[in-house]
Amino acid sequence: MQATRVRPNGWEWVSWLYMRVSAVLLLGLVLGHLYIMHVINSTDTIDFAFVAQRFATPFWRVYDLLILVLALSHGLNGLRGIVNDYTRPGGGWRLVWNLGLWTVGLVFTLLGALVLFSFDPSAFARR
Amino acid sequence: MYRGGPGMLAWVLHRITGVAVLVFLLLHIVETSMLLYGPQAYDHALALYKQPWFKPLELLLVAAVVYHAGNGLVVLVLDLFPHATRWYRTLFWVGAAAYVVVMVPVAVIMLRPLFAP
Amino acid sequence: MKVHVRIKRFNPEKDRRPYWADYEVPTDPFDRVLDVLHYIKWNLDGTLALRRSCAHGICGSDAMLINGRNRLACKVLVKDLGNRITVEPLRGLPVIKDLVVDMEPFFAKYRHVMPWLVNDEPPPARERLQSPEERARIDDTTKCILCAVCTTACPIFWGNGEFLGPAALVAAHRFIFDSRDRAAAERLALLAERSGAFKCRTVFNCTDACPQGIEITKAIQELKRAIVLSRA
Amino acid sequence: MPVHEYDAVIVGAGGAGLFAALELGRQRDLRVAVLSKLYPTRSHTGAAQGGIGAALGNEEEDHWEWHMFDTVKGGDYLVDQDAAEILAREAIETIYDLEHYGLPFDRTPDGRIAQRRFGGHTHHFGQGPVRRACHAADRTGHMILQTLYQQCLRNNVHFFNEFQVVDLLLEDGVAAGVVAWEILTGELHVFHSRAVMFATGGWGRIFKVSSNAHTLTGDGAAICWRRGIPLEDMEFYQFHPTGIYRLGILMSEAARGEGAILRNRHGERFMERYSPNLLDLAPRDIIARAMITEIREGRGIDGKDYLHLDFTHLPRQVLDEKLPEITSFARTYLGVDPATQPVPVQPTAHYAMGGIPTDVWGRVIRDERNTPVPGLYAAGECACVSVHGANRLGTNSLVDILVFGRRAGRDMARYLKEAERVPVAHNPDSDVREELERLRNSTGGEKVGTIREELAACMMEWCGIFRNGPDLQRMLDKLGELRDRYARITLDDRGCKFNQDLLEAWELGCLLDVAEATVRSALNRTESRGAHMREDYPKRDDAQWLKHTLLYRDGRFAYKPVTITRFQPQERKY
Ligand SMILES: Cc1cc2nc3c(=O)[nH]c(=O)nc-3n(C[C@H](O)[C@H](O)[C@H](O)COP(=O)(O)OP(=O)(O)OC[C@H]3O[C@@H](n4cnc5c(N)ncnc54)[C@H](O)[C@@H]3O)c2cc1C
Ligand code: HEM
Ligand code: SF4
Ligand code: F3S
Ligand code: FES
Repeated sequence: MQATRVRPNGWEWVSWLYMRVSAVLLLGLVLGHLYIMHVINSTDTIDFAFVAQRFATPFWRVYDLLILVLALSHGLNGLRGIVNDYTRPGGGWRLVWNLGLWTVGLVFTLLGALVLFSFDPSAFARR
Repeated sequence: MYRGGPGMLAWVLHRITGVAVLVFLLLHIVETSMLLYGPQAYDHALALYKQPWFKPLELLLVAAVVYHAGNGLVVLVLDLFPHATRWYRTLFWVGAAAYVVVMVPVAVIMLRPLFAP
Repeated sequence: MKVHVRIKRFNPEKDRRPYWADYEVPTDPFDRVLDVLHYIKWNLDGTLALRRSCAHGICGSDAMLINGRNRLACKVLVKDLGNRITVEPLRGLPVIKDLVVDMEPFFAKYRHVMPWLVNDEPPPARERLQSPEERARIDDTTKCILCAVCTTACPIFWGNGEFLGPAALVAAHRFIFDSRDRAAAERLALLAERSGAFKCRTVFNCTDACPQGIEITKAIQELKRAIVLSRA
Repeated sequence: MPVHEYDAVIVGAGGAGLFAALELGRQRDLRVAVLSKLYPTRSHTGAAQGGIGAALGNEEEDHWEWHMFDTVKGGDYLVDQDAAEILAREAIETIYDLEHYGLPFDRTPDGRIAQRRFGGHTHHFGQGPVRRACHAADRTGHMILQTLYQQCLRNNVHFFNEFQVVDLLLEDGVAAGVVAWEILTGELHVFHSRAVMFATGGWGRIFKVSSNAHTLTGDGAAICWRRGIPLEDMEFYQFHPTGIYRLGILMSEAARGEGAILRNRHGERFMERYSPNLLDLAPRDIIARAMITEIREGRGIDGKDYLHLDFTHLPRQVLDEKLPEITSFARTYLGVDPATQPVPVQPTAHYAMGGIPTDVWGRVIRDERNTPVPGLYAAGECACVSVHGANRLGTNSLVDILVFGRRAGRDMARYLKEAERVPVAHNPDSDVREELERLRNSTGGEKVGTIREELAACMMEWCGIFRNGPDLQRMLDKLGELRDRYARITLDDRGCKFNQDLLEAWELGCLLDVAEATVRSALNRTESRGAHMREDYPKRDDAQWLKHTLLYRDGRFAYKPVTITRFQPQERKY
């Protein structure tokens, strides 16, 4: 009556650890972001010009890129965990969800990166 | 209903806020990508945020992120120090108190424009 | 003192779905809920089915959902519940009849973590030595009576029957941290799987409900840490 | 009707059954099934608290001869001394075996198994208490049960959980299997095997106040009795001195081993008057009688029928670390904190010294000439070897279940090397099927619960700690009445699945049988010895009664001499 041995799938701890590491980094980044954008400033004062000025220094571009990558990966990995909690392993739903999450992750990372790298306020300056 | 303790409440909220913030993050990326279409497109998108009814939602977003971050911190403490599980109720109540201390001023600051003449 | 008891009943031979049945039972405040159920069973309705044996909280037979929490019916007194008592079968395991659930999935998870001491070195003529400190390391997790209160109180388990669940993790802990055992690495590998220790989201329902007072979440955290340290 | 083929079938998954199963399972080539009406980890062995006796000498000088002497004297010289010698000697290697299997014993500072004092265990043949009880806090039985179950899982033992064994198959006097009722489905299964072992535990539920589980209904003993096997020494039933008042939940002797004291309403340590040497650690029969005497003479607390067990002078640390379980019982069930308040206690029905007669290899014997029944074994509380004689010492039951459970396993393995498979009769389950159908469909209006309660209350009253001829006769008449009513029960549940109503009705039949064996044997033995106290015959009578009782179902008695090797009977004083 011994339990059948399953070959251990060794990646769950990496995912777990990643959630912690990204969380620590996000903690500073996100709270800083919120503080600046929503408390010191507010959506009332934010507009194209504000953003253009902000992105003039590479620091903020890197800052936002980090948030983008970390928050997306952290959030989507978190959601993957949630999906795994409510779907059966090997089942169709889990596969669909996982594909969906990966797609969303890739598309949005690319989209965000595209904005951050190719945004050039001067292109719209004299229009 | 299962009458869980504070740990269950904390977990449910953490999960909900995590997903909610993720959904907002996706929206945020779409809206920011309007930058590529120039000032009009971007400012048009942002106009949504400038509606008065959006203020409470914005606060909700901040509240969610702050909660998620705060509870995430508690989770990190529990992960780093298994022994801390013994005082998880205390951690929970301390966290709740800290949350109130942070969120009350933030709420005041964020909602002030609504009531400004 | 009269109490009002609601029990979620289900007889697979008659009922298509579970239903609530109500009973009025004369009690003493120091009666156990088990006594109340026995009163119903022996005086009002002999068809009521529930598991029980020792009647004092050491065999782990009569775990059930009482007033919204998992408990042993023999370990909670009427005086601590007031005069309305609601009793349901455990969550997350298939109901067989009334308060009796199928325990097989639960024990299968227990068996999965190799819950036995592994040490194939030839034993000494007398006992293997173990210091009181080494013994203390596993004291808490050796107390488990396999009542399933913890596993069926865990929302992760409700959502996902694949999750090994706190009880199996407690069993693994008991051996992994036993100074005489030699199979820790193998067990840790089992727990590192997707349905293993990392599924635990520190919800604490298990620890709150464990009738043996085992610090289950602490044990699980120690396991997660051991897995990460053994890999990283 | 499903039929299963096994080499050995073990009925009961307590310490005795599991150790035997483990011994067989380790043979790899044998197919072993353990049938248990409970999940194995629910067995009542898990309730044992205090400890398991073995002369390891880890804490102070000790010798197996001393242990043997205590066992013999504790049993009021009715103990078979060849068996007691095996018990005391093999206890030591059995404990080491268990330790190697993983049992988490408490430890001494130098890493050895820790030991504590227990009632009736002495050094130098009665000089004073000795530390002999190996323990794991006050969860010793729990740890034994878990460890053995775990090793059985590892070693190829097949478990049939929630299978109630209801009949034994004997073909021409040879064991051929059992009939079991799968509780989940209500179906009867036949287990055809070359060897059968009963390890079904005790029957404390024949008494009203009892430390025993609801499921301890004497099934194994009753089944064997019905199949023509006699029951041995059934008059000897032990009452444990310290059960929680009214509930019967045990406050282990470990409590007194760690220093707790019994007091009467005047706060007096009354055991000073009954056992000046061992005081609160005298054997159980003596203390239980002392307590009843105190109560009868009006010195119960508030003049009522209970006394106090006083822990208040003990450091809180002792309670928390050495006696956590019983401390929590007092808190949970009485709302009493033993560190500050005494715990109300009264004697509680605890342990059956008698049972299915066996030899020292666990082989069931059918008569006074020790004729074994081929292939049939028994061990544990349901069996009578006899190592407990007229009164069991604390910690000796765990030793008994392990030593003789293990031996039975070993002897079965030996037996199975040669034994042939005996074919079973055509419809092996017809007897029980008929009996169960009768119970299911009977319509006389009597309730099982009521009959059981009356049985337990009357047994407590008339066949309890103090007994006398007229009361026992009254009890016998009562049993007749209860049996009549039992024939007229009506069940609420006539279904198949998990029909506990029917199950309890069948168990009541077993209770009535073992109660009857107890009362008949008690009425028969006109002397007082150990736990059997006849007020009308208050003296031990070695001339007439230094012998074991064998009682057959048809009412016939036979007697077996007591084996005496080292220790001649003496007056028993502590
Ligand atoms: C509260 C308490 C404390 C104790 N403390 C101590 C102590 O400190 N030291 C000590 O030495 N002794 C102690 N004892 C006594 C000792 O624990 C028991 O005598 C011993 O455990 C009996 O073990 P067993 O294997 O014979 O049976 P049990 O452990 O009672 O097991 C019986 C098994 O038989 C099964 N069974 C019964 N009927 C059937 C059936 N019809 N069909 C199928 N299966 C069946 C049950 O499911 C169970 O698995 C204590 C007893 C009690 C009640
Ligand atoms: C601000 C800093 C943040 C911290 C400190 C933080 C912390 C954590 C931690 C520790 C976990 C793991 C919880 C567990 O395993 O029990 C987690 C889960 C999660 N986080 Fe974050 N997080 C942060 C930001 C974010 C952001 C910005 C998002 C959204 C994009 C997010 C979405 C999620 C999701 C969806 C989960 C999964 C929740 C679950 O499984 O229940 N988090 N977070
Ligand atoms: S850990 Fe506690 S709740 Fe869980 S099975 Fe063991 S005793 Fe029961
Ligand atoms: S309730 Fe479940 S999530 Fe973890 S802390 Fe307990 S196992
Ligand atoms: S009946 Fe044994 S734990 Fe409740």
